[in-house]
Amino acid sequence: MMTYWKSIEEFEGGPEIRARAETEFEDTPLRITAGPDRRGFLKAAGFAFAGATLSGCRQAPVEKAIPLLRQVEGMSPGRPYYYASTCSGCPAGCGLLTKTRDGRPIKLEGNAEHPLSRGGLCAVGQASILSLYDGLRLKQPLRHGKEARWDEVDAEIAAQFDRIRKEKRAVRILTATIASPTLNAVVRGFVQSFPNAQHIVCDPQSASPILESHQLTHGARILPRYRFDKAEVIVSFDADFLGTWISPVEFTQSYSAGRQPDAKPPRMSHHTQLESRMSVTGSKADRRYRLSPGEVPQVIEQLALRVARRTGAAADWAKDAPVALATKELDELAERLVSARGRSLVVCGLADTGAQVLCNYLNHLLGNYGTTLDVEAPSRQRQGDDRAVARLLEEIAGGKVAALVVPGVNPLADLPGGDVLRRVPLLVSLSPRLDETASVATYVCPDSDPLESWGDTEAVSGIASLMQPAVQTLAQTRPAVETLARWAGGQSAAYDLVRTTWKREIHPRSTGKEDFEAFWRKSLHDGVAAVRPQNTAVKPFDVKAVRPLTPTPAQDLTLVLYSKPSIPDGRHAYNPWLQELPDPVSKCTWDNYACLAPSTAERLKVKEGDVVRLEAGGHSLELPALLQPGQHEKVIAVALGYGRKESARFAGVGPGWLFRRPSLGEKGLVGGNASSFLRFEDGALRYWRSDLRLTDTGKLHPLALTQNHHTLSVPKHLDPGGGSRPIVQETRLVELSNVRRETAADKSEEDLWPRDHPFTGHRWALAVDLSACTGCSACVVACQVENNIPVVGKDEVIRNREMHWLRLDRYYSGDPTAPQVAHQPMMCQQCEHASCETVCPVLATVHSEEGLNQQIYNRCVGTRYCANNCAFKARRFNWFEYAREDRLANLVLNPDVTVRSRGVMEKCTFCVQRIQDAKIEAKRERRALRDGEIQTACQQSCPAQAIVFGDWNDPNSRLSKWMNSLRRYRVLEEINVRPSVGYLKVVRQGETNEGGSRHG
Amino acid sequence: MSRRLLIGMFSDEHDILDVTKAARERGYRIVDVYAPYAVHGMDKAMGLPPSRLPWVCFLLGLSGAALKVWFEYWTTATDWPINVGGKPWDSLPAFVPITFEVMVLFAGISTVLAFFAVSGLVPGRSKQLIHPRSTNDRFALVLEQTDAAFDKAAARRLLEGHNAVEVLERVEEAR
Amino acid sequence: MNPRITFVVLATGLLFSSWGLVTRVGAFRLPGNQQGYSPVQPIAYSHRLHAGELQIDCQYCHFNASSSRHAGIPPASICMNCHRLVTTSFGVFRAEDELAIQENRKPRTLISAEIRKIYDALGLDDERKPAATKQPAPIAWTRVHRLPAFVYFDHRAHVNAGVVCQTCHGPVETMERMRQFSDLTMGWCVNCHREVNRSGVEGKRVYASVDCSTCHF
Amino acid sequence: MASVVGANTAVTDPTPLLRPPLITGKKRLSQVTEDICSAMERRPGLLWWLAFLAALSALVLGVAAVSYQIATGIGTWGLNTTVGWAFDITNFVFWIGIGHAGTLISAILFLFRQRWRTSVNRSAEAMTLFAVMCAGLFPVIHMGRPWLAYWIFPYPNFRGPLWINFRSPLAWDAFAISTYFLISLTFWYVGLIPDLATIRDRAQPGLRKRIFGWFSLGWNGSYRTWQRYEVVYLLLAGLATPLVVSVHTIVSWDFATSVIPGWHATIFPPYFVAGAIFSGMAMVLTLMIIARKVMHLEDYITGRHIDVMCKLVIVTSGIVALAYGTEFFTAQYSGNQYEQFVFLNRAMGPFAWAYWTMVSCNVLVPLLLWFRRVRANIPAVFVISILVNVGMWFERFVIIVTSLHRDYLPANWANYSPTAIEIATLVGSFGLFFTCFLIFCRILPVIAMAEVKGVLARHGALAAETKEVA
Repeated sequence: MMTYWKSIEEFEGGPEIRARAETEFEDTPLRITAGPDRRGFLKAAGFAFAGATLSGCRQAPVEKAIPLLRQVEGMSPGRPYYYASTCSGCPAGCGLLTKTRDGRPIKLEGNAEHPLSRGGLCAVGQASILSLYDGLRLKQPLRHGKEARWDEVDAEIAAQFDRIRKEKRAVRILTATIASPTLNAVVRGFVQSFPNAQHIVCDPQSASPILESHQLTHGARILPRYRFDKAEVIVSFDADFLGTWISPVEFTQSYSAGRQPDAKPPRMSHHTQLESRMSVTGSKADRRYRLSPGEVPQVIEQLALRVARRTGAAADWAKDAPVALATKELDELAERLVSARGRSLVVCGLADTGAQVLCNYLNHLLGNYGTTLDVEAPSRQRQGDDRAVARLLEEIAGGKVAALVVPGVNPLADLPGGDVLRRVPLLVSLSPRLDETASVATYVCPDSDPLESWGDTEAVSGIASLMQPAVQTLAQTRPAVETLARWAGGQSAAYDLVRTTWKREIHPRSTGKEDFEAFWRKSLHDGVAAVRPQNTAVKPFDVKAVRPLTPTPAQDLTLVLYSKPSIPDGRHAYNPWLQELPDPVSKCTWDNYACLAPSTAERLKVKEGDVVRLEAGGHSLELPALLQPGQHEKVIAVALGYGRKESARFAGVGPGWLFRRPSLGEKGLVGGNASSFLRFEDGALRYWRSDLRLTDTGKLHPLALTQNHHTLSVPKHLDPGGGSRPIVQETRLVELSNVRRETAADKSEEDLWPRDHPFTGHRWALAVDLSACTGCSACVVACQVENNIPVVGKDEVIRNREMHWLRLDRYYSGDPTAPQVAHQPMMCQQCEHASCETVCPVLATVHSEEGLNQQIYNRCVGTRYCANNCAFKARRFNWFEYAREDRLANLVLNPDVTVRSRGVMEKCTFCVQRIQDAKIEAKRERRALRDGEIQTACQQSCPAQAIVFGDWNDPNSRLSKWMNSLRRYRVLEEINVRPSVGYLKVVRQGETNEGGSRHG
Repeated sequence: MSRRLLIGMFSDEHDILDVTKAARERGYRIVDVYAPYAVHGMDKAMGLPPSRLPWVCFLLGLSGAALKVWFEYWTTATDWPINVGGKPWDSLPAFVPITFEVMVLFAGISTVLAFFAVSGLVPGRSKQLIHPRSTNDRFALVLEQTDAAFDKAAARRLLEGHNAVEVLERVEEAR
Repeated sequence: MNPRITFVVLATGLLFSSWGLVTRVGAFRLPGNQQGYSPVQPIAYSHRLHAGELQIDCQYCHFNASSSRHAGIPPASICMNCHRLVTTSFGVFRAEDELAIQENRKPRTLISAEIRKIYDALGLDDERKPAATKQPAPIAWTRVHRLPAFVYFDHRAHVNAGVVCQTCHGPVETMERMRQFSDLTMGWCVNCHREVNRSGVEGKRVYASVDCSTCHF
Repeated sequence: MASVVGANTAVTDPTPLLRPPLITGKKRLSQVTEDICSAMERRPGLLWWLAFLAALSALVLGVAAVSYQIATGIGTWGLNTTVGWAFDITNFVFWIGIGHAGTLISAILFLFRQRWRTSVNRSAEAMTLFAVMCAGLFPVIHMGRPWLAYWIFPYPNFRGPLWINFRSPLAWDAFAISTYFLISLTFWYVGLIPDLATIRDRAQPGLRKRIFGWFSLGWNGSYRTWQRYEVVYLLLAGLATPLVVSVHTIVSWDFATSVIPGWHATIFPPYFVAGAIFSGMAMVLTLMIIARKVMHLEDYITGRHIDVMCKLVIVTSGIVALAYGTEFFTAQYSGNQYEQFVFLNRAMGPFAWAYWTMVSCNVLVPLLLWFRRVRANIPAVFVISILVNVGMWFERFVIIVTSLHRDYLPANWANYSPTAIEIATLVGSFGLFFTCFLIFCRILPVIAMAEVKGVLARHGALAAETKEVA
C-alpha cells in the first residue's frame, strides 16, 4: 500500500512546477471553490432541513473543478503518497512517513524501516503536523515586532554583524541540541565567521549531567545509547524513559522488545523504578519505590557499594549508611543486578553529576558498557551543556554579549533568569512563532516548518536520516539553515546544503559501494541510512572519578519540575491536540498543576482543584492542586512547558455558548510557567529544589480530567462483596506456563438465535497487548489526526465530552500510596452482538458483512440511545458544531473521513477508510489482501507495538495468533455482546500469586 | 314526498322510555327519538338492531396488524436485510409492539370514521334540530303519521299520558 | 352551495391531483438531485466529437479513473498532446489549405477561439511556445457530477471491476455538452450494487457490497 | 364505604341510595348545561388570568430555551458522554405517565362502569392529550438533529429504499406515542361531540356558533346515532385500555431491553404502568382540586371523587413501593456485581438525595392517605398530590441518571448536573401543559355534560324529584 515517493526534488525543479506550487492549494484537483468540501457536510445537513420544505428550489450552488495545469508524471489526484522523512518534534529523530494527498501533508506515520523508532511515532510527533497549518505561525520576518521584508532584514542584520566583526565583540548562538550534521556545519561556519563567537547548546529537558559524568568517567562528553532490548534487569532512578527521557519512542520500542511473555521461552525484563512522582515509566515498572530527588544519590551510592562488594571491586570509597530504601530491598536489588551482569542496565534521570558518575560506576561494575550501553556509537539526542548556558547568562548580564542568535529555543521562557536576554543589544530569534524570546527580539527571522524544508539528523551516531519537504513554504519563511548560512556569507538553498553535507560527511562513512548519487537516492527513498559511526575517543572507565557523596539534609517539601509526555516542552504549547491530550497518568488536559500525594494533600488540607501558591527562591506560582496516587509524600511535582505566550490563542477554543467557561487560566494562558523555579547548581540545571513553601490561596480552578474515578474496585461502602471489576485482567509470568491450554477457539459460543449472520469473508478484529501498552497515548493523537477528531476545549472536557475515539483508561490497584497501574486502550469494541445497533431507530449504526460496527453519520439523528446502551461508552456525540471554519488548519483534515456535524454520534471505525482503500487497491492489483497490509492509525503509531489489527477469519494472521493467546480475554465477556477487540492480560513479574488474576 | 310527523317532547328519561315502549307496542312507526344524552335501555325500547360497528373495528384492526407484521418482516428480512446487532432476520418478538400499536390505530380510527359515515356526521354539516332544547334537557319522540288510518288523537293522548311537555306536529319536506 | 356539488367538485379535484401525483412521481426530485444538470463550461468542449466521432478512449484523458478514487479532469497538458498540432477544426484547416494552394502560398495556422483558451491557460502564444506576457492559469471547469461530502465513491473499484463509464455517465459520446445522466441518489447506487451481484458485470461474477461502510465513513 | 366529604349541601334523598350521590346540589338537566356552559361563557376571572399569565410565561421561557438549544446544540444541556439522557427522557416518561391517568379514568373506569368518572373524565382526557403533547415533544427535541425526526417513520424514499429499525424500542416509542395521541384525541373528540352540539344550540348566532357548529358535525341527538355512539365509545374504551398499558410498557422497554445495569430489568413494564397511573392520579387530583375551586364545580367534583382517587393513589403507591423493594432485592440476590453496585449507588452514591426524595414522596407521603381525615382535607390532599408528582419525576430521574452515570467501566464514571437551559425546558413543558389546560377550561366544557346528565338521572341528588315538570 505504501508508495515511497522520490520525485519531491521536482518541487525544487523546473519553473512550471514552481509556478504550480505558488498556487499549491488552488491547484488541488477537484477542489471546490464554493466552500471547503468536508465542511460542506454541515451545509448538507442544513440543506436537508431546508429541503424538506423547499423541494421546489433545488439548484445547488455552482462548484468549480480545477484540474492541474500540467500533468505530473506518476502522480494521481486523490491518491496518497508517502515521503520518508524524520520527525522534528524533539531531538530523538524518529523516522517518519509524511502522507500527502493532492499536494498537502495530512498525516505523519512512523517509518517501520527506521532503526530507532521502528514504525512508532509518539503523540508529539503525530501532532507536529499541525504546526504546518498553524495560522499564527509567522508569515514573514519581524523587525522590532513589525513586519518587514527579508531583503531589508538580511541587509540590516548583515550590516550589524559586519560592525560586530570589526569591533570583535561577542556573538553567541544559542540552540537546542542539533543532531543535524548540516545544521551543525552551518552553525560551525557561522561561528567561524566571527572573531569572537560561540555556539551554546541548551536543552529544556537537559541531560547535561550524563554527558558531564561521562567526561569524568570515560574522558568523552558523550551520551551513551541505552539498549533496553538487551537488558534483562532494568533499574531506573527518576528516568522517565518511556515518557519523556531522551528518546522515548526508541526506548519504548526496545523496552517492549525485551518484554515478550508470549515468546518461547518467555522473555520478560525485570524493571525497578525509583522515582519521586508517578511517571509513565513508573506505571509500567515491576517494582516501584518512591524516592524524593534528594534521596536518590545516597541510594545509588549504597547500591553501588553493595554491587561493588558482590562483584569483588573496591568498596572502601564509601561507608554503609541507612538510606531511604530499606537494606533488604537494596540487597535484593543489588543481587538481581549482579545476577544479570552484562544484561542489566541502570539509568538515572537526575540532574546531578555526582549521582550520574555513580550510575556510570554501577554500569561499569555490572559490565554493561558495550552491551546495554553503547558508547562506541553514542546517542546525539541530548547535547545541552548547562555549564555553558549558565556562563552565557552571566555574560549577558554583564553586558558582554553584543549579539545573540536563538534558533529553535525559547530561553526567555525555558531558563531561570532568562529575562536577562532583554539586555542583548542585537537579539535575533529564528522562532517560527512569536514566543517569549521572539517577542523581545530585535529581529525575528521565522524558520520554515520541517514539512516545508530540507534537513537531516544523525540522532545516534551511525544512523543518519533525511528530512524532505512535502509542500512548498506556505508563507514567507526561510529554513534556519539557509538563514544562518546566508549570514555567514553563503547563498545556498537548504537542499544544496544538505546534499553537500551528505556528500562530504555521510557518504564517506557509507558501508556500501554505491556512488553518492545512488546513495543519496536510496537514503532519500528510505529516509534513513546506516553508516559507520563517527569515531569517539572513549577512554576506559576511570575509577578515580567515583567519589562519595555528601548527604543532603531531609526537607519537608521538595518541588520537582518534570515534563509531560504530551507537552514535553514549551515549543508545543501552540498545539491544541497536545493540550487536549490527557496526561497518561493523571488524565488531566489543558493545564499544568501541582501534583500532591493524597496523604500530603490531606496533611496540608488541600483538595483537588484548590489553587495553591508555590514559593521558592523568591519566585512564586499559583497552580491548582491534583492528587496523584503513587507520588512521594514530600514531593510536589509541577510540569514545565506551560504558561506559554503561544497558548493565549486558545481563548476561543471550543464551542461558544451561553454558559461556556474559558480554557485559559486567570492570566490568559494555559497553565503556569514553572521554569523560574529551575536553577543552575554544580553546573547543571536543577529540576528540583527543597526550599518550597506551599500555601492554599482559597481559590478554585477546575481541572479538566478525562477520568474521574481511579480504581477498578468501586467505593467500599457501595460494594458489599468488595470485589473489583474484571475489566483489566492480569496474570503472572509463572502462571503463563502453568495454565491449562484453553483458548477462545475451544469455547463454543452458545447462541439462542439462528446463525443468520456468518462472517464468510473477512472478519476484522483488533487485539491489544495490555502488557506492552505503556499508556504513552501516541495512538490517541494518531487516531485524532487520521479521523478528523475535533478539539473541544477545556470546558467540554470538564463536562466529560472529549471526543477522542480511542481513549486510554488508567486504573490503579492495590495500596493507594504505592498503587499498581494498568493502562487500557479503549475504543469501539465492534461487538458482534452490538447493543448499540439494536436500539438505533434509524439504522444509523448497523453491522457490516466483515464484522464492523458501522456508524453512518449522515443517517444519524442523534438520539444518543446507542451511546447510553454501549457498555464501554466508546461512542462520542457531537454536542455542538465542533468543526471550525479555519481554512488553513482544515487542510490537515483527512479527505477520506467525513467531518461530523453537530448532533451526530461518532466512534472508532477500525479506520474503515484504510480497509476500503486496501481492499480496492488489492482488487485493482488482482491479488488477495495480505496480512498486515491494513494498519489502523493507532496500530501504526504504537511504539510498543501493542496493537494488532487483522482478519480473524484468517487462521494464519498475526491477529488470529494473538486472539488464540493464552492471555487473551475480552472485556465484559459475560454480557455476551461479543466484542471484536481482544485484550492480552497484563503480565506481572511476581514471586507470589498475590491478588490472583484480577486486580486486587 | 313529504312526511307528517307527530312529536312529543318530554323532560324526563323515564317518561321517554315508557312512552317509546308504549308507542312501539301499539304499532306506531317511530321515526326517531332525540335525547340530550344516551338514555339507557332506549335501543330496546325502540327495537333497534345491534350495531355492526364492532365488526368494522375487528376486521380493520386485524388487517392493520397483519399488514404491519408483513411490512416489518418484508423491510427487515426481504427488501434490504441488514445485520442489526446480530439479531435474526425474523425478529418476530421485536415486531410485536409496533404491530399492536398499528392494530389499535387502525381499529380505532376506522371505527370512528365508519361511525361518522353511517351516522352522517360531517364537519360543518348542520342538521335540523327537532327542538331547540333537544340537546339540552328535552327528549323527543317522533312518530310518523303513516296513513289516513293514523289516529292522531290517540297518539296525542298517548304522548300526553306520559307527561309530554309539548306535542308538536310537523311536515317534513321531501329531500 | 349545495353540499353535493361541493362534494363532487372536491372529489374530482382530489382525483385529478392524485392522478397527477401518481403519474409525475418519476419527475419528482429531492433537493440535491441534479439529474440533467448541464452547465455551460469555460471551453465549449464536445464529448460527442472527441469520444463519439474521434473515438478517443475515455481513459486517455481521464487517466486517473483506474488508479485513483477520482477520474479527474485532464490537465491542459493532456489536451496539448493533440492540440499542439490540431489548432482548429478539420473543415477550417482544409479550406485554408485549398485557399493557400489557390493563392500559391504556405497555409497559415488558424487557431479556433475555443482551442486558443487551452493555449491561454498554459501561457502559450500562437506558436505554442511559452509567452513571456502570459501567466499560466488552470481552467476552472464547472463541476457536473457531485456527491455529498459524506459519500465516498471510488472510480478505481468500478473501473477495475469492468463497469463501463456509460453505465453511470450515460451516452457521453453523444453529448455535445456534458450532462448529468443519472440521478446519483443512494437508491440508484444501491440498486445497481444489488443488480450486479445477481447478473455480474460484462458476464463476470462480481461482488458489490451493500454495506453502509462501502460508501459512508 | 365512602362517606360524603366536603359536600356543601345536605342531602335529603328520597330513594334509598346504596351510595351517596355522585352529583351534589339539586341539579336539573338544564341546570347542568347552565352550570357548565356559563363557566365558559363568563369572562375569565382574575384567578384564571393570573394562572394563565404564569403558565404562558413559563411556556415562553421554555420556547426560548428550546429554540436556543436547537440553534446551538444539545451541548447546552448538562449531558455528557456517559450520561446521554437525563432531563429530556425523564420529562418524557414523566409526562407520558401523567397522560396515562387520563386514559385510565376515561377508558378503564368506563369499562368497569365506575360512574363517578363522568365528572372528571373530560378534563382527565384533556390532561392526557396535553401531557402526551408535552411528552412527545421531548423525544423530538432531545435529538441531535431534530429537523430529521421524521426519519424514524418508515416512508418510501430514494435511499434504496432504506427503512427503519423495527427492533429499536425508540421506533416502538414513536409508533406508541403517535398511536396513543391519535386514539386519545379521537376518544376525547367523540366524547365531546354531543356537548359541542349543546353549546352550539345555546350560542347566539355568530362565529362561536359557527365554529361549534362545524365541529359538532351536525349532531342532533338522534337516538340512532346515540346507539352507535355508545358502541363506538365502548370500542374505543376497549382499545384504549390495552393501549395505555402497551404504551408505558413500551416506554419501559426503552430501558428494560438495554444492557445497562439498573435498566436491564424484567420488572419494568408493570412497575412503569403502575407508576404512570400513580403519578397520573396525583396530577388529576391536583388539577381537579384547582378546577373545582376556580370554576366553581364543587357540586360535580365532590369529596367523594377526591376520596376515590386518593384510594387509587394508595394502591398504586403500594405497587410502586413493592417494585422498589423487588428491584433492590433481585439486584442483591443476583450476585451480579454491576447490578448490586447500581442499587447501592442509588441509595448511597452521589444521587442519594434524588433517590431518597423519590422514596419519601412516593412511598412515605402517600401513607398519610390511609387516614380518612387526611383524605377529607382538601388542602392536604393537594399538597400530597404535588409531592407524589415530584417523587415520580425523581423516580424517572433516578432510573435514568443513576444507572448511566456509573455503569460497567469505572473509567467512564461521570457526574451530571442540569444547565439552566434544561431546567427552563422542564418549566416550559409545564407552561405548555397548563397553558393548554387553561385554554381548554375556557373554550370547552370541562365536564362531560351529556354523561353527567345520564348519571344525574339515576345517581343525582334529585333523582326522584326531577320527575316534576319543569
